Amino acid sequence: MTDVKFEAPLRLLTPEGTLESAPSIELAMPTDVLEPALLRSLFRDMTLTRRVDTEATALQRTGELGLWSSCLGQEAAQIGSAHAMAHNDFAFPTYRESGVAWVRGVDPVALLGLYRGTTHGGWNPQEKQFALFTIVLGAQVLHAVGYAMGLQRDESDGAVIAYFGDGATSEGDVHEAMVFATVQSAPVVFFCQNNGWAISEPVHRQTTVPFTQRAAGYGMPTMRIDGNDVLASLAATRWALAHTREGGGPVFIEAVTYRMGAHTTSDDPTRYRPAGELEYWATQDPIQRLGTLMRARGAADDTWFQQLADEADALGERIRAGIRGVVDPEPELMFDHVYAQPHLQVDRDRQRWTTLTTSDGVSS
Amino acid sequence: MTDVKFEAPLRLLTPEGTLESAPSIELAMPTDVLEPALLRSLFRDMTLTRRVDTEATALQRTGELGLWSSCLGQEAAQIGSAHAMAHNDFAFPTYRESGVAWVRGVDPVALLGLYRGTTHGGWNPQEKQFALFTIVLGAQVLHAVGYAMGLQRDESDGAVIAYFGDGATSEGDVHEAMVFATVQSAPVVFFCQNNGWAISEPVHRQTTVPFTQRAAGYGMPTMRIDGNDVLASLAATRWALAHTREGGGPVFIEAVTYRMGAHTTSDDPTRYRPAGELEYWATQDPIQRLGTLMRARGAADDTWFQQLADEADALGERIRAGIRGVVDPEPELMFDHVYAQPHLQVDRDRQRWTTLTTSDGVSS
Amino acid sequence: MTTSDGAQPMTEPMTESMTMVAALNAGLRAVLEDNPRTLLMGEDIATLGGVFRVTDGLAKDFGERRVIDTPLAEAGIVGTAIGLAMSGYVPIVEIQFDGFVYPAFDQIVTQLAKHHYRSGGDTQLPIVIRIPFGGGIGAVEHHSESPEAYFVHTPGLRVWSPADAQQAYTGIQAAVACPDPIIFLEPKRRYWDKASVVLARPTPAELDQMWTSRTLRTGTDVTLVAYGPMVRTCVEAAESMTQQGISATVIDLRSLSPLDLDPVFASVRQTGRCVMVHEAVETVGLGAEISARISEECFFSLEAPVLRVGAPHVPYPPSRFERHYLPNIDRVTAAVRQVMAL
Amino acid sequence: MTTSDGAQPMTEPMTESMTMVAALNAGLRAVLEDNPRTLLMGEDIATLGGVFRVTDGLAKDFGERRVIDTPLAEAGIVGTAIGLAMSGYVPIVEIQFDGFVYPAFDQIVTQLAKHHYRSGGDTQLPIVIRIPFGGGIGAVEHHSESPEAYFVHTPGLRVWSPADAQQAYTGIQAAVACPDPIIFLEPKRRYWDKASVVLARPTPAELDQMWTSRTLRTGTDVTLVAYGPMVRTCVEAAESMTQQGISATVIDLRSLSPLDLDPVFASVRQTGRCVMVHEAVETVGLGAEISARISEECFFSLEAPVLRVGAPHVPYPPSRFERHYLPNIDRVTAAVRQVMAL
Ligand SMILES: Cc1ncc(C[n+]2csc(CCOP(=O)(O)OP(=O)(O)O)c2C)c(N)n1
Ligand SMILES: Cc1ncc(C[n+]2csc(CCOP(=O)(O)OP(=O)(O)O)c2C)c(N)n1
Ligand SMILES: [Mg+2]
Ligand SMILES: [Mg+2]
Repeated sequence: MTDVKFEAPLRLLTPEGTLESAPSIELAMPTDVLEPALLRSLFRDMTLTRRVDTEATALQRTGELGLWSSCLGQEAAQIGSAHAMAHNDFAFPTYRESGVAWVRGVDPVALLGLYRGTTHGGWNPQEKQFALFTIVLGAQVLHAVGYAMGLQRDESDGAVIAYFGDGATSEGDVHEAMVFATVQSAPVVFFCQNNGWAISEPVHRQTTVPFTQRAAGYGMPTMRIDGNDVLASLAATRWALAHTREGGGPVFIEAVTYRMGAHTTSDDPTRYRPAGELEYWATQDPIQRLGTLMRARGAADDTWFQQLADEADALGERIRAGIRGVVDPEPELMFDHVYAQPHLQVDRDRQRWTTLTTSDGVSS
Repeated sequence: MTDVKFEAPLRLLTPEGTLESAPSIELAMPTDVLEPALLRSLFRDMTLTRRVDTEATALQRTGELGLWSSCLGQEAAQIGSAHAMAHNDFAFPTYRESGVAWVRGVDPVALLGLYRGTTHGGWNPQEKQFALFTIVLGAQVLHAVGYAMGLQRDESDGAVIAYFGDGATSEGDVHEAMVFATVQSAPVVFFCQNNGWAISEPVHRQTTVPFTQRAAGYGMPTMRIDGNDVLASLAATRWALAHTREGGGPVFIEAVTYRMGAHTTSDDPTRYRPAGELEYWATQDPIQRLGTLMRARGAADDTWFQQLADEADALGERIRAGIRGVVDPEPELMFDHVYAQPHLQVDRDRQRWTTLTTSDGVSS
Repeated sequence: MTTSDGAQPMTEPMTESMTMVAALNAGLRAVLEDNPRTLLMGEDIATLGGVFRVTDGLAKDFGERRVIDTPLAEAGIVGTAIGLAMSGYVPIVEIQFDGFVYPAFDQIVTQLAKHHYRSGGDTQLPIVIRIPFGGGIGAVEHHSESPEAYFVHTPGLRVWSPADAQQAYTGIQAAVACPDPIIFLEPKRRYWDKASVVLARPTPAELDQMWTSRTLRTGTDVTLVAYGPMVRTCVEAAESMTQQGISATVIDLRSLSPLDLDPVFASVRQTGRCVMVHEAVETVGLGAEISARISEECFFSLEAPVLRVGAPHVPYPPSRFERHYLPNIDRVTAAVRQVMAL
Repeated sequence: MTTSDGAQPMTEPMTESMTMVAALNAGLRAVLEDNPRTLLMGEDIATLGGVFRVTDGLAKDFGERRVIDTPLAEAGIVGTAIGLAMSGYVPIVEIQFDGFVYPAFDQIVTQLAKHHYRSGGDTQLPIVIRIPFGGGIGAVEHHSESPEAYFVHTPGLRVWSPADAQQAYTGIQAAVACPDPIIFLEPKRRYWDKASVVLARPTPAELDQMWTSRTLRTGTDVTLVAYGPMVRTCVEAAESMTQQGISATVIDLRSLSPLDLDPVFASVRQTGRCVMVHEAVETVGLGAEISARISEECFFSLEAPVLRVGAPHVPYPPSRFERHYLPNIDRVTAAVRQVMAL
């Protein structure tokens, strides 16, 4: 078994923070993308996403959270693609899309409920047009396709993004999702963040060729982009959403990026990460390269960057206070919402539980 | 949704029974393939397979079988590929590979046990190097890959063929099988008989592009052949088995053929088959075209064809007598072989059953 | 189908003798007519009308956007149905046979069953998964299974099974009306049984009623509990037992999740004896649950242990064995005799 | 791991205090050493040594051909394991967490469980599927489930669960030695419990023994039945109840399929009372089966109904709820008090 050969992915913004002199024709630079306001907005969202991440990692260390799955290093893939979405588009995340969640307006404190263990959800998916985090690998990709089939039947101009990782591509559900999407010509963009690893398994445990080749096998357009280039992520996703929205059927994007942190706070990547890999990817940082471009183009000045740093600090403070302020939900709430309508077994079990916890000697 | 576009599949023998003047370079004519003995053997196996089929259909009509799934029209795909197998190769069939079963030496009467309802099996898979029929779509494709991984670990020179239909390609198991096979570089040939239909669903309900394109997406060599050309089927499968045996990893063959009968005897294809389709495919008959070639090349004379017709009649007689001679197994045998070693629940239930059936008034 | 007697006045509900297949077809037609958000999805359900013809003619009348022939991928069917439900549709899914629901098991158990709970009630998934189930029709393997225990054990799912054509007609409409996900198990051996069916649209109260068990027959000696295919078997057993002087109550659970057991308890408190009958394997089957619940609730009324009549701890055997494998009137009667002897 | 005391004479079995994780590792190492046809397969089991480190070091010592990091595809893992078994290997599969076994459910239920039966005994599939299961460790969703009822209900599968490190060490070897497919459920909340483990290779008789239930404590008032994670809970409950003058028998089933219930019946015939404890949802759980069987076999010895202590009919909740959701000493004690009051 050999390493998967990576051809150079499409990019607009180099790791050095300069614009690619000759971006490939497949990936045209959107006209508005160099507007200072947009660049600032992308930079801000990446920076604040990283702050959420840092805070969550710290809160896990101090025991406030049970777990955290960091998206450190993947901010460009997430923020760029999320920025491409229209308001009535709908995204289906894994458990790592805290950047997408941020752009969709999910409050970070609510997001952390899942990792604190107070909720399995945390936000109203319909309201945010953003599904709940899904831990079972690949399951949400089918939901995304079904949702897109719904939009199709509504003759809506909305479209859907399904996020998933390199490892998840091996699951049967992802295959079936691609079969349904192509056959139904559903308005869905498959957005695969290839971050190099599935816990301890490198990409070559899932494939011997680029994921774009596999997706092309279903008969859909594919793009393989530098996932640490927020402009490429935005441009590619915009193209894909427009294409699918106009009835072109599904599109597949592979964003080649890197998981700079551990898989989750429970993981120890030193057991499997080859020497030098992290160092290499540190030179590819998505935030830094955009900052360089912005300074070079005068899109933001020191004051603006300082304000953003202050905003990040305030966000950190708000998250810490928010999480520490979360009280454990009342135990009997665990019986709520198993069904939308009353169910005799739930009612009986709730009744037995209540009797037990209010009777002598039994702590709930 | 439009029909899948079929490029012309590779072929060696035309429907008119002539040799393709310029077979594509991907599919070289094997040197021995025009040996009269081999042609006769292929013709004989296709003819007798068809006879098994005719008899089974008739036996179902008279109530001797509960069901039959005919391979009428698919004889070339099955006999050609099965002839390419070496003795220590292993095949994993669906429920329609009666032609392959014939070549692997499975007695037709034993084969019909499954359809009569006397057994779920009927032959010893290890002995025939031929797995039991598998009804759950796609499940056996993973077994085939696992078996190939076993051969790999044994450093055996055996290889594996996994048979499956066009419809089954949509199942997650087939995807996972291709992922495992490519990543493990397992010696397995995926042999997809695209017979145009999955019960009532035409191929365009499963894909918008040829299946070979999808398989190529995993990074393996693929061939799309005329599945009604037994020489193409033999040559392609030989190439594929040799390639995979030598460590080249999996190969995918799509044999474009047609299910001339109903899906099973329970099915009524007149409810969905478009006018003219059957008539078109009748002109593509695999047996007839080989017969024409053989006569043209003097590979067999009338006497030989007559002897084969007699052999087929004798086979028919043997099958009818065999099936009518099958007595229902003793009821208590249903408790056997649930486990390889004794199991208390089975023992208890057998005991209760015996008590009940031997006590008064209760017919077993 | 619903217009055989055009002369009847509108106020009188139409009644027709029909098979369970026809009743299901009429029920599905009713929900497709009444609710434009309903969809049918499955393998071979559109052009062919389903291998059992339950959806016959519906694609023609409601179009291929609402009656969808899907790819052959059960996880895909249930998974995309979940997405469709999230987007506001009411998918009614057909799994072609009991034995082919397992590729969809993950989507059913980890996604469908849990989503309302996970979302704190924000997202309802009103999906009905129709599955022809059970044996007795001489089918090949994987076509005769009784998977209900898996689903009843899974919180978040409802499970329902009709015993006759009328139940099927009303039950499928109750299932579609319910905002929770439902596994709807159709006893295929009863598909062709005819019964008189009132074809009026059920009232809300009638729909609610479908979530309760129903007592088909009241007796004094023993309580027979069944659902789906075994209801008829139990009724016939009860009738034949009258000749032996045994008087049996027969209760059809209908809803397997939730289980409405109060009528069962009430009956057992009177009879003191109970036999639970199902086709499924006994080990950790529904009979075990009913037995345990009856013990818990009626312990001091019981004259004998609750006995279970189900399949032995053996996979569904080749069809030539099935009459020995499946519960039948004789086995029910034998179990009744056994409890009566105690 | 197995050589902490090299000085011990060969005839004396080595004994070491170790966690269940270490005991499983030692047991797997033993089978890899003894049988060259054994293989380990799973996600993250080779380089990482498994997310719980159960397979730590085994890839290094036995090579990547025998300890395989598979693609992320559970149906694929079990399906290819079936093929490997057909080719003569003995695959020991790891499913990373209980909640991720469902994508493999079809391969387990329709293929693995039935193959020996279908082949009339021609083909054995000696596959062990290891699954860390159960709750109590504060994990996110899908990481705390108890799926055993699904498997015990399925003829053709064996199901086994160790309660402590010694059981785990011997049990995993018994599972590998058995020619039938086995779901091997490892109680993850007990992974880090230490116990003294005799590290000798088990004798054939000791391996056989693992398929029986074992009585950990004999009492006169009530019989507590449990397995896996709840065994320790029941032992602790029994100990604490002695102060209240209640004397309890505790039986560890170990094998969930087959169920060896004779020791349970014998005990219940003496105590007249039984409480069955498991983490899984009660509805159609193992407790229902145990209750039904005890009724069937010990009806006239019972002083009170068998009570079940399990999870309510609710999906596994967010972890901040789990101490309210899971059985614990207090709930066991309350159930015992309840049966004692009858
Ligand atoms: C069906 C299923 N199997 C296994 C797991 C355990 N698991 C959680 S994350 C993970 C790795 C996923 O890798 P990838 O898809 O590349 O996403 P990433 O974590 O790198 O973002 C695994 C194996 C799971 N959550 N679901
Ligand atoms: C998992 C599963 N789902 C559904 C079925 C029911 N079924 C049996 S055969 C069949 C069509 C299969 O079509 P294809 O794979 O093209 O094979 P063919 O019958 O044409 O040879 C279906 C849907 C099944 N056997 N297994
Ligand atoms: Mg990854
Ligand atoms: Mg086909």
